[in-house]
Amino acid sequence: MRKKGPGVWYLYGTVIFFVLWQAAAYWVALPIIPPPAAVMANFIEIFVSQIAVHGFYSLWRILAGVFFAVLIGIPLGLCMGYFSGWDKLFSPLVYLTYPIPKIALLPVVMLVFGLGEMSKILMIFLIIVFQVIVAVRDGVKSIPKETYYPLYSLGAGFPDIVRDILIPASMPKFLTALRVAMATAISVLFFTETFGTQYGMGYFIMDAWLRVNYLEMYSGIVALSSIGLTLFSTIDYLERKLCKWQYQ
Amino acid sequence: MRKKGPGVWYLYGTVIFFVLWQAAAYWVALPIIPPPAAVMANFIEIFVSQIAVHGFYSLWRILAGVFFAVLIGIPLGLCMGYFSGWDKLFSPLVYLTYPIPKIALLPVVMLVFGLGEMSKILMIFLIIVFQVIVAVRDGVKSIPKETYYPLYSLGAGFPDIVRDILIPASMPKFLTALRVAMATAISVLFFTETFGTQYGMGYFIMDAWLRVNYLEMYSGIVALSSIGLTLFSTIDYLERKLCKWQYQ
Amino acid sequence: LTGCTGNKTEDTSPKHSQLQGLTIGLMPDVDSIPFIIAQEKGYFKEEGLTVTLKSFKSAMERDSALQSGNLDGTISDMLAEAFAKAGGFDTVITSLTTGSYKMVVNKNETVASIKDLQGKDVAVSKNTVIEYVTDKIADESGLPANGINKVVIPQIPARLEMLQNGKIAAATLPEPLASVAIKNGGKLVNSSDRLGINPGVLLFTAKAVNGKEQEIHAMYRAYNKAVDYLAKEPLENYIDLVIAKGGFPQDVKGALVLPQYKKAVAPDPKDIDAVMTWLQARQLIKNKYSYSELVDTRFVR
Amino acid sequence: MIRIKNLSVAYEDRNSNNMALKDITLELAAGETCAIIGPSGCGKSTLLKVLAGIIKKFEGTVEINGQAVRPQKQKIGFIPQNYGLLPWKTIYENIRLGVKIKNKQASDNRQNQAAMVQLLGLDGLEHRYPGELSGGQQQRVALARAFLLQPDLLLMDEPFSALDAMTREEIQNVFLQVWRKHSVSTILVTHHVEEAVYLGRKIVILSATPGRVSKIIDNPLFGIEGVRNQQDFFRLSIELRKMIKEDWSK
Amino acid sequence: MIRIKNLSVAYEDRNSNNMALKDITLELAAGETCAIIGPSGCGKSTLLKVLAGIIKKFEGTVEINGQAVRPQKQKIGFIPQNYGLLPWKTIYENIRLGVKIKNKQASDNRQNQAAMVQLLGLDGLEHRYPGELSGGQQQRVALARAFLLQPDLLLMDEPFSALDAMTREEIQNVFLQVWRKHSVSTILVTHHVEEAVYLGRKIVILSATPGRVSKIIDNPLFGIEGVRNQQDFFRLSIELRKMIKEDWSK
Ligand SMILES: Nc1ncnc2c1ncn2[C@@H]1O[C@H](COP(=O)(O)OP(=O)(O)OP(=O)(O)O)[C@@H](O)[C@H]1O
Ligand SMILES: Nc1ncnc2c1ncn2[C@@H]1O[C@H](COP(=O)(O)OP(=O)(O)OP(=O)(O)O)[C@@H](O)[C@H]1O
Ligand SMILES: [Mg+2]
Ligand SMILES: [Mg+2]
Repeated sequence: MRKKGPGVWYLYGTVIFFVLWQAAAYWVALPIIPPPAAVMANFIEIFVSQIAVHGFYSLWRILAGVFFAVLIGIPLGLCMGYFSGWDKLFSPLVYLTYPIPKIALLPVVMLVFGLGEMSKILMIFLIIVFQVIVAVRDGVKSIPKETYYPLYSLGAGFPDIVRDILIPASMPKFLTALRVAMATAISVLFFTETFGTQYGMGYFIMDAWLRVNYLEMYSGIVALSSIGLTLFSTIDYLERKLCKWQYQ
Repeated sequence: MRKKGPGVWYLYGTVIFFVLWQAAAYWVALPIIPPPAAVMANFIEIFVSQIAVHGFYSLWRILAGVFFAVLIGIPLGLCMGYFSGWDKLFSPLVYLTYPIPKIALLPVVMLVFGLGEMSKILMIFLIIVFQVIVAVRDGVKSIPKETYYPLYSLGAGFPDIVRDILIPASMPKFLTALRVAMATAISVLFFTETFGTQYGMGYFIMDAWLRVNYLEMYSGIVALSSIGLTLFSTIDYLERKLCKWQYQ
Repeated sequence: LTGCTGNKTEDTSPKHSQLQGLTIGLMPDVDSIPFIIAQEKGYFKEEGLTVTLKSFKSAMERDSALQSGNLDGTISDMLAEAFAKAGGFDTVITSLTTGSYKMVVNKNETVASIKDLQGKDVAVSKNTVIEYVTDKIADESGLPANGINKVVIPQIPARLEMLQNGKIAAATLPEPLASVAIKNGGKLVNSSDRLGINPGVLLFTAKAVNGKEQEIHAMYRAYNKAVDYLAKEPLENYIDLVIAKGGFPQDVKGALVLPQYKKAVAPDPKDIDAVMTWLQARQLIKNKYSYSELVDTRFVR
Repeated sequence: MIRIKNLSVAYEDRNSNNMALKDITLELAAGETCAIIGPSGCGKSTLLKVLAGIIKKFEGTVEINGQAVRPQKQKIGFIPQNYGLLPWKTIYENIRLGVKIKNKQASDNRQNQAAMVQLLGLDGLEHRYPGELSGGQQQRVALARAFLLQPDLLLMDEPFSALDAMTREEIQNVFLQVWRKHSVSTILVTHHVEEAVYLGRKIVILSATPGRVSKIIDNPLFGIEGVRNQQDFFRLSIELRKMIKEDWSK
Repeated sequence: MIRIKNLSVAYEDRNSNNMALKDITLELAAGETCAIIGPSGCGKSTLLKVLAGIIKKFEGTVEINGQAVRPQKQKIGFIPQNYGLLPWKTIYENIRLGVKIKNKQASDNRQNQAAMVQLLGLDGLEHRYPGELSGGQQQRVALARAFLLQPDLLLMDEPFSALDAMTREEIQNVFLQVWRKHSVSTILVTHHVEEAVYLGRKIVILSATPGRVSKIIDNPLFGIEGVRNQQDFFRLSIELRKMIKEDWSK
């Protein structure tokens, strides 16, 4: 199945990405899409001096936000998927709050948590927690009911069912949700990191944009893409580890 | 399973939603969170004159964006899930482009597609298409391989496999993705509907926010929540119809 | 993490130790320059004051920070003050700041006067100081109220791009991006400086005005020192600082023309009135606020 | 001691109510074995699911040792018709599942497990997942799980159906060993008349849908060593087969 | 005409390669039936999967009518051990699946289908989903699908294992009808010696893992009307059983 290691394919993907980008740059022929070579040169130039520290801040915020989203989202999603009462009670609530544009909550979040790290992490959390809840809930709901029979007949309690069925069975779906959540967290940085900080890829990209410095802006985007690629392939790796049984 | 119709539960959910909101408003005691009663009064007052038309514009853009995301995302996701070659080729590409903050593409989209409806729908499309691709792909990947055996032994072609296995088997996961995509589409209106238009809930909310008119802003949020609730319950309904076999 | 404070350590001399800190919000525009200078040249410290400058990328985030009590004061405009009042927030204008908004025509348009823009697309952001200035410019040249076709593009860099690529005829831009547009071939039509209108103001929360009177006085002393500095020093000497700290484009070096900075003064009642009239005519606020409701003249007159 | 009285079970369909079991009355002394024979679709699996506490909506009374079915309290070993293995657990973990959940503390039965794995011919497969086994091997894993649990009540739904004749005989004997050692009350569903005669002290014949008890036979040959090669065994099997034929063709 | 020559199949494990079939050589004339008997886990299902075109990685040659296995070209009816029903299709759709995919145009066989449903005792269940059937009913659905297809090659993996003795006999006769009418080449895996004798013109005995052909027996009793009640039938069955016992205990 993998004669060539995944690394090779990532290389192909990256090459295609750059080719498409070059084509777009060529076609648009405007500073708003600088050619990849120029961007990469700039990226390498400013990586150590600027991007590294911004990237570090963003990474920590993303991971913290995702961590809390998972911490809240998984138990809630599991319970909503398993107990139809929970689902009935919380689903309408989720359905009502999920579509609220999270930017509208910015004043409230600022009020309660100030302008510091907490607010940014909370914004990320608020954006992705619903995705995790819905995905885990739906994952649990799609477990065929026969799967539970052996545990029912053993008189297993809810903790047993969680450990032996709900978690492993919804793991693939949860990992999908995690992928989507991670990517969402990254792509909303531009609005979670623009207040009260001078660090973070979001800040860096918006700052470059307002400075009409498209080279730096695109360097920032390249950095984000790389963060994304790294996180995604980590999840792929996790999936192969945790869901071995699916990959025979 | 449903002695009380789902309607009752939605009512409960809505009530809880308002209670929580009232509590927050009471606790914060600032115009940043107006009390729900005031907002509902305002909502009713401006519904016909303002919100209805904004809501209509937004609904059409969301549906159009989701439609195109589904149109592209499902076939691509199905192929990526089924053919490991496609997956290897496109996954790195998706992993690289998914985390790009779509705001960075705003100038390009505006330049190429102008300020009209096309651009807004395209922005929505760009934000949600990746979610659909990843979810459908992962859905297909999690189909146990024995499921294919009867069709393989019948020498079924790819179209048969798509129709008889891939689509029905990944339908629940696709509907989850659709839920997440819809909610995302709604919650990013604030930034897809701010340019080149004076209609749409996104415009309405951002304008109200700018004017520090929190009453109207919250009326807008209530409208969005209702749109969200409607779309979500439509998907729930669809799920019960299309995935009947899961609900015995 | 703490705004533009630079890396100066806190002043602990006993004489000033009673002064509390001030937190002030900035935007990447020319109004903010005196604050950056005062901070970087140490004028605030000379007054024994610790000022934390928080920069924001969008007006809404800035307003939210002020409304949620995370800022004492901020660079803002008269419209924002009126909106805040109407929205139930207790904030006051304490002085004018010096800003500049320019209407720029794209280089391919043959526009001799503003009149030629009749029926053409002009990019603005709606219900903001940008639209206000645009209306004033149109008014002044005798164009009817709906003479130009206003296109809403709130993101300033996007507005700039659309202008430079000929997708719109003209755009109203704040400095420093107006300078970028002009440098790249755009033609200046008119500006707030030329019209003599100046809607930029410094806003404080009522809480800060009442609780930090000393501090605000000290801040204005430092502000005025910075204005002195800006008046006598050539631009080359501080442009790099402004670019670095103010979030200005590198491109403006050599192109940016700063407005004549004036020492802090209270706004002219006429100007306030003009803004109120404009807002009311467009039904953006219900009640017309009086000068004394909006402006607190206890710091500067 | 199992006492089933007037048990009726219906599956709620989208549009109709279809009766699976009707008026079942049955008693089984503690430590007894009972083989159930019935035509396909008559409700045998349904009956076992009721006893295993999986189906909770039924009419009539079902008691295990005088109590209603409560798997939390009773130790029930249930082998469903589709084996009930968890695809994400290795064979080793699947076999341990029962003891892990039931005997939380006493985890000293590794040896027992190794012995059971050996007896059922599963050695070398412990680290595979169920999807990597043949049908018969999966069935043996389910048997190992149930036997290892040493339950109070053992419910087996066609437990040897995927095994070849020789393996089947061996494992029937393994069952008898377990049964003798722990005197487990057992109900097993089978389609093999010989199996019923060999393993069932009682043999219950159900009639076609909806399942009713048609006949209950006390089997005199149960538990006799080497009975499988005796004439009596053949005779009883043939007799029983005739009985069934008559009964089901009605 | 099926020709298998030196077929070896191995499953790639995470860490080892485990051989499932080794050096199988087997020929089957067109229209012949062949019963395969082998101990659990010896590779019977693997062999059928190779013939059904599901396992494509093997050594040796496998030919159907002189061509390599290509389900696109050949009409293969395959009943997997776990029935292979699609849970999202109703029974009706599941039965139609084969003809729908194979005979795209000729969809005039509704009557055939109704008759088949009747013969297999599935009437009234058409609008249920597989999850709502008993094990035996599911197996009959799989049989109905394969029979309705009228395939050139019929591969059945323990096709009657979940059926009671009477239903089993009926359906074995249904199979013989279909076989006689369309003279389908058939390979069936079974654990029942009697079934092998009743349905297999050739009987192949495989040895334990990795599976090798141990013996191929030409069955003189195949196809004789009413053979099941004749002495010869019993004698051959017993003989065969002895043979198997000896063979597998080696
Ligand atoms: N996916 C797999 N991965 C690894 N090994 C496998 C896999 N599937 C089957 N095997 C092994 O291959 C051997 C043959 O399996 P197969 O299913 O063909 O046996 P079988 O003869 O059909 O047995 P049964 O009568 O129990 O169904 C077994 O030992 C089994 O453990
Ligand atoms: N989930 C369900 N919904 C509706 N009907 C069902 C369901 N499960 C089983 N039935 C029906 O109930 C009856 C009894 O089913 P059960 O599985 O108990 O049969 P069984 O005796 O075990 O048959 P077999 O020997 O074929 O396994 C059958 O007619 C079946 O169609
Ligand atoms: Mg059954
Ligand atoms: Mg098999």
